[in-house]
Amino acid sequence: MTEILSSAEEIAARIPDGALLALPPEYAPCSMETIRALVRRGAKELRLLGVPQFGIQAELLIGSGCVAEVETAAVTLGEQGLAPRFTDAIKQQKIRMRDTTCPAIHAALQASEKGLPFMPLRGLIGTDILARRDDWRLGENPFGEDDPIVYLPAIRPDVALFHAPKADRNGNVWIGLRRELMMMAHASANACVTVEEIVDGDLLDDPQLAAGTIPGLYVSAIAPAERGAWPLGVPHLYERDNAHLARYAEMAKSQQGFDAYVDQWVNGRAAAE
Amino acid sequence: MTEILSSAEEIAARIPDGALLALPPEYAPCSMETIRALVRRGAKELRLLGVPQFGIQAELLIGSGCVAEVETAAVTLGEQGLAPRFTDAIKQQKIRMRDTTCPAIHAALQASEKGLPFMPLRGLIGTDILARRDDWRLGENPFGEDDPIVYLPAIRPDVALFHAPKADRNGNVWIGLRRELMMMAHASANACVTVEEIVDGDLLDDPQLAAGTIPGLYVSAIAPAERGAWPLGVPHLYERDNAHLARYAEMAKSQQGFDAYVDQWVNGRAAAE
Amino acid sequence: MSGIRTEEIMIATIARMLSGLSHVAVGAASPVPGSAALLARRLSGGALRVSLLGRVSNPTFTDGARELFDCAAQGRIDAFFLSGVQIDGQANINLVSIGDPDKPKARFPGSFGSAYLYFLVPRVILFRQDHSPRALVPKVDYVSAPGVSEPNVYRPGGPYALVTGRCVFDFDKDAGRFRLGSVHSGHTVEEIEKETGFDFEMPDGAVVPETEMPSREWIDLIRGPVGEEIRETYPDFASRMFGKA
Amino acid sequence: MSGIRTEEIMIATIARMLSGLSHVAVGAASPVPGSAALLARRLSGGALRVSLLGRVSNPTFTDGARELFDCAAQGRIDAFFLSGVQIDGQANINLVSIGDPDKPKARFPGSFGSAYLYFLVPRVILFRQDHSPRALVPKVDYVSAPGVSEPNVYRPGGPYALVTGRCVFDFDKDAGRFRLGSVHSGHTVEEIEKETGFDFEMPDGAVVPETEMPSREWIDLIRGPVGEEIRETYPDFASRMFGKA
Repeated sequence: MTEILSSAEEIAARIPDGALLALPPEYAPCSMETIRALVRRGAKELRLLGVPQFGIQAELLIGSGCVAEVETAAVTLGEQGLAPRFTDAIKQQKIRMRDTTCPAIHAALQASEKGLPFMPLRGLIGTDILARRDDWRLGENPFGEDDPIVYLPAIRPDVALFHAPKADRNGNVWIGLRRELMMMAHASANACVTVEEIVDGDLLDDPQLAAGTIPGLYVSAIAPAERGAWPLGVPHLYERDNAHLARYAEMAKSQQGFDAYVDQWVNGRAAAE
Repeated sequence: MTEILSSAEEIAARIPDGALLALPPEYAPCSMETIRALVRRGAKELRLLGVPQFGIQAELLIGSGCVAEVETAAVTLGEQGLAPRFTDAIKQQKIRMRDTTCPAIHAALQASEKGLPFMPLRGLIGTDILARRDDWRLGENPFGEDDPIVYLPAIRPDVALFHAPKADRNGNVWIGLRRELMMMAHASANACVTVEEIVDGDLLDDPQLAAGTIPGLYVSAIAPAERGAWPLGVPHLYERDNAHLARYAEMAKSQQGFDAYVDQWVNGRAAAE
Repeated sequence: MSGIRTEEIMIATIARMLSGLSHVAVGAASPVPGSAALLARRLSGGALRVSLLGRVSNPTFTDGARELFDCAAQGRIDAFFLSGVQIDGQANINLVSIGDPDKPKARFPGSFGSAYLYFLVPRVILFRQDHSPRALVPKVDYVSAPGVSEPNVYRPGGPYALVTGRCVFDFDKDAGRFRLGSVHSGHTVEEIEKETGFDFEMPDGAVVPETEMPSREWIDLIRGPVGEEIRETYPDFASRMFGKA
Repeated sequence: MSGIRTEEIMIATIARMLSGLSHVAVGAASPVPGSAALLARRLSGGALRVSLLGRVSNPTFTDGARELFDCAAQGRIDAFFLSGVQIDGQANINLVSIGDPDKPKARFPGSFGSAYLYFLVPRVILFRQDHSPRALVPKVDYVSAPGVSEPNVYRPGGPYALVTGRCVFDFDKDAGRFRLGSVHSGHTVEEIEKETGFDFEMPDGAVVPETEMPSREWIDLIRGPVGEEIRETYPDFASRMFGKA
């Protein structure tokens, strides 16, 4: 049964230190309110999985010292430039980095979704990504002749964390077109979700909504968080706050500036509420 | 670009003799109107793929001598009993039969959907299904030790044929919860679809409808066919006509009775229109 | 309480086996287990999740037909139900054919998902109302799904019990064979021995227990709300058992 | 026609390379190829399908982020675009780091989908406005995706051309290296040789052609409707290039 919680703070409490935490990219709704709660709690040793890439959600956790390891296809602030705290952490060797490529993340999560130990994937051969991954195997296509193919072990995150437009009290979460969120929920031991609103009734009773809904079966906990993706956006509800992200990019160029940002926008916001 | 055709007859004309034809089960909308058109045309040597199982859609084609081969997890008329023409064809060795299991069909189509040469699948070891499939391979889990696992080659149907509630003129087809139809479309070289209605506008412009829509990118041809799944049903629109299926089951016990059924309900219906 | 039908005893027996579980799925051609699962859900106060293949209302899955299988492989389904045109003493099931599969004496629908789910769902309950030497055989003609596997084969799942129209067999995983669990009211051990084509073990005690009969309350649930609920998916079964809608 | 910007020459040049194709996809951080694809779609009368990552309106895909990659592997995407912090003469691209990857001098976002799509999409167009020996190097420090592969590696896709702020290089698949295709107006072959860190082949004729300039009509399209369309996904780029919305 899905727990219906009252705040992102409580969602954050369901994410233990050391967890393998799967997060969506900036453009699939990200539960920024929970990310800020994790920073406020001083979460430790998180292992972040980018599905498939990261932006400010990883920046805040990395810059705050919550992260031990990152596996992702990229970290970027998009038009607002490079991710300064990520870049710094790599250069200072503060985090372990596992570079990968988008479809390898999807394939490894699909393996977990399907209860398979692995999935094959084309591409990758001859890259330094493959050369530096000792957890992957270069094998043979059993139906080919001298046809090498890469095998990727399943990734089963401890928690998938994301934001969505709405959920009902049975734990069903409407995600519309953002089906990578469904794959994350299927593939993970727990899915923790903040939503713009919790609605009456059952989303699965409406054939149109059901088509874009993650069943409560896969959802451990939900909590309301209005504008919970801010400063990122939610498709069709509100847009990414580019001015704020530009401000973040500027402030986070130094650790001192980043700390000031956190004081104002992570700790300060909570204090103001 | 998706061709917008005017009848199921024209859809049937896009399915060449000898094609590997993927069809949904009775409960995901089946384009029965096109099946009848194939029977009227006297289609030959079709190879049917059940995704994952069959009912009257395969019966009509098998009983009419349109079928050379069947790969499916089952053929049954459900509460109306065994599938008489299928049973007879097997006993008379009129068709080649490849027995399989539901998730093996899904896995082989997912391999095609992902452009992969194969997919691994758990289960199967020790079954006569596996023992009798020389196109499958028993291999090893590359991440295990002495952990046998079955490898299935991708199946890429020539045509996926199904029915859906609605489509737009850009070829986008709304299928709601019946996502195996989307997988079939992704996995096949061509998808041919009849629909209850062709609507104005673009289904992808509505975030709710888009979540249950196959993009026109994968759809070769659509045509309107009102009540085109009859005597099967379309979820939320009309129900399976159980009385008619009971009548079919009774008539089809003999080839003579089946031929009378076809005269009345396949050839006769067309003549009456 | 007169007029309790064999199907109702089977429904109640299977429902008891689902007590305390979180999620059971019901496949094709399974009206008796489907009714049992819906009964068990009511008895659980809604805590048991029931995924009924073919049902349009209250869908559990939203990712297509493959989701049931993926979900099972993830360990998210606790119980499933299988039958067989033949079932043998090692719990092998045959859903395909009698005789040589290439030129069979009788052909049946096919293996459905059995060759997968039997390996992956922890508690697979076999059901077969027709308890005869024709159905319960020494060795199946075709293995749709095997009852036991070699130790190196990945197999978190497997047979749990076999519920027939005459009795309940429990499956002894270590011995790899069935043990008679209880005999339905009106049937005898001698009859079971005569009508069963495979060898089975006897229970430890001297007396073979009688299968617990469904209470008045359970019968009312089965014939009332459960019957109405199963009607959406199995209208013929519901009409035969509980009368027209 | 004065004031044509380098980006506009690149957009027009890339758009010409998309003529006659059915479906092109545009990945992250690709405003110039994105604009080119949208221009090409207009020039095709809508026949070209354009899938733009991150765009909310007019989605092409409905099966999640993996669909782009699956679609490419099926051969349903004709062209894609990649850049690199370094690109070398064998068309290897580096999107990760300069120096030792474990202790890099500079770290960049990462490889995105390049390590896959470069193998699978038939026509991968490389773009890099900054044409300098720092960007176009003899050998990349990190191979995010290789330009060429051994003959036994499954690789229906690969590099087609490299469009920079100064010129166009065509990729010669057989030779496994670039050939200078054309030089943008205002630039010279000598300059290209000086500013390119890798060796490349010269075209067969005596004279290196000048890159075709976009027509007035094309410029109007780029600055008009294409600019408005790209703004949804790349607002900063659109403001910088075409002014505020």
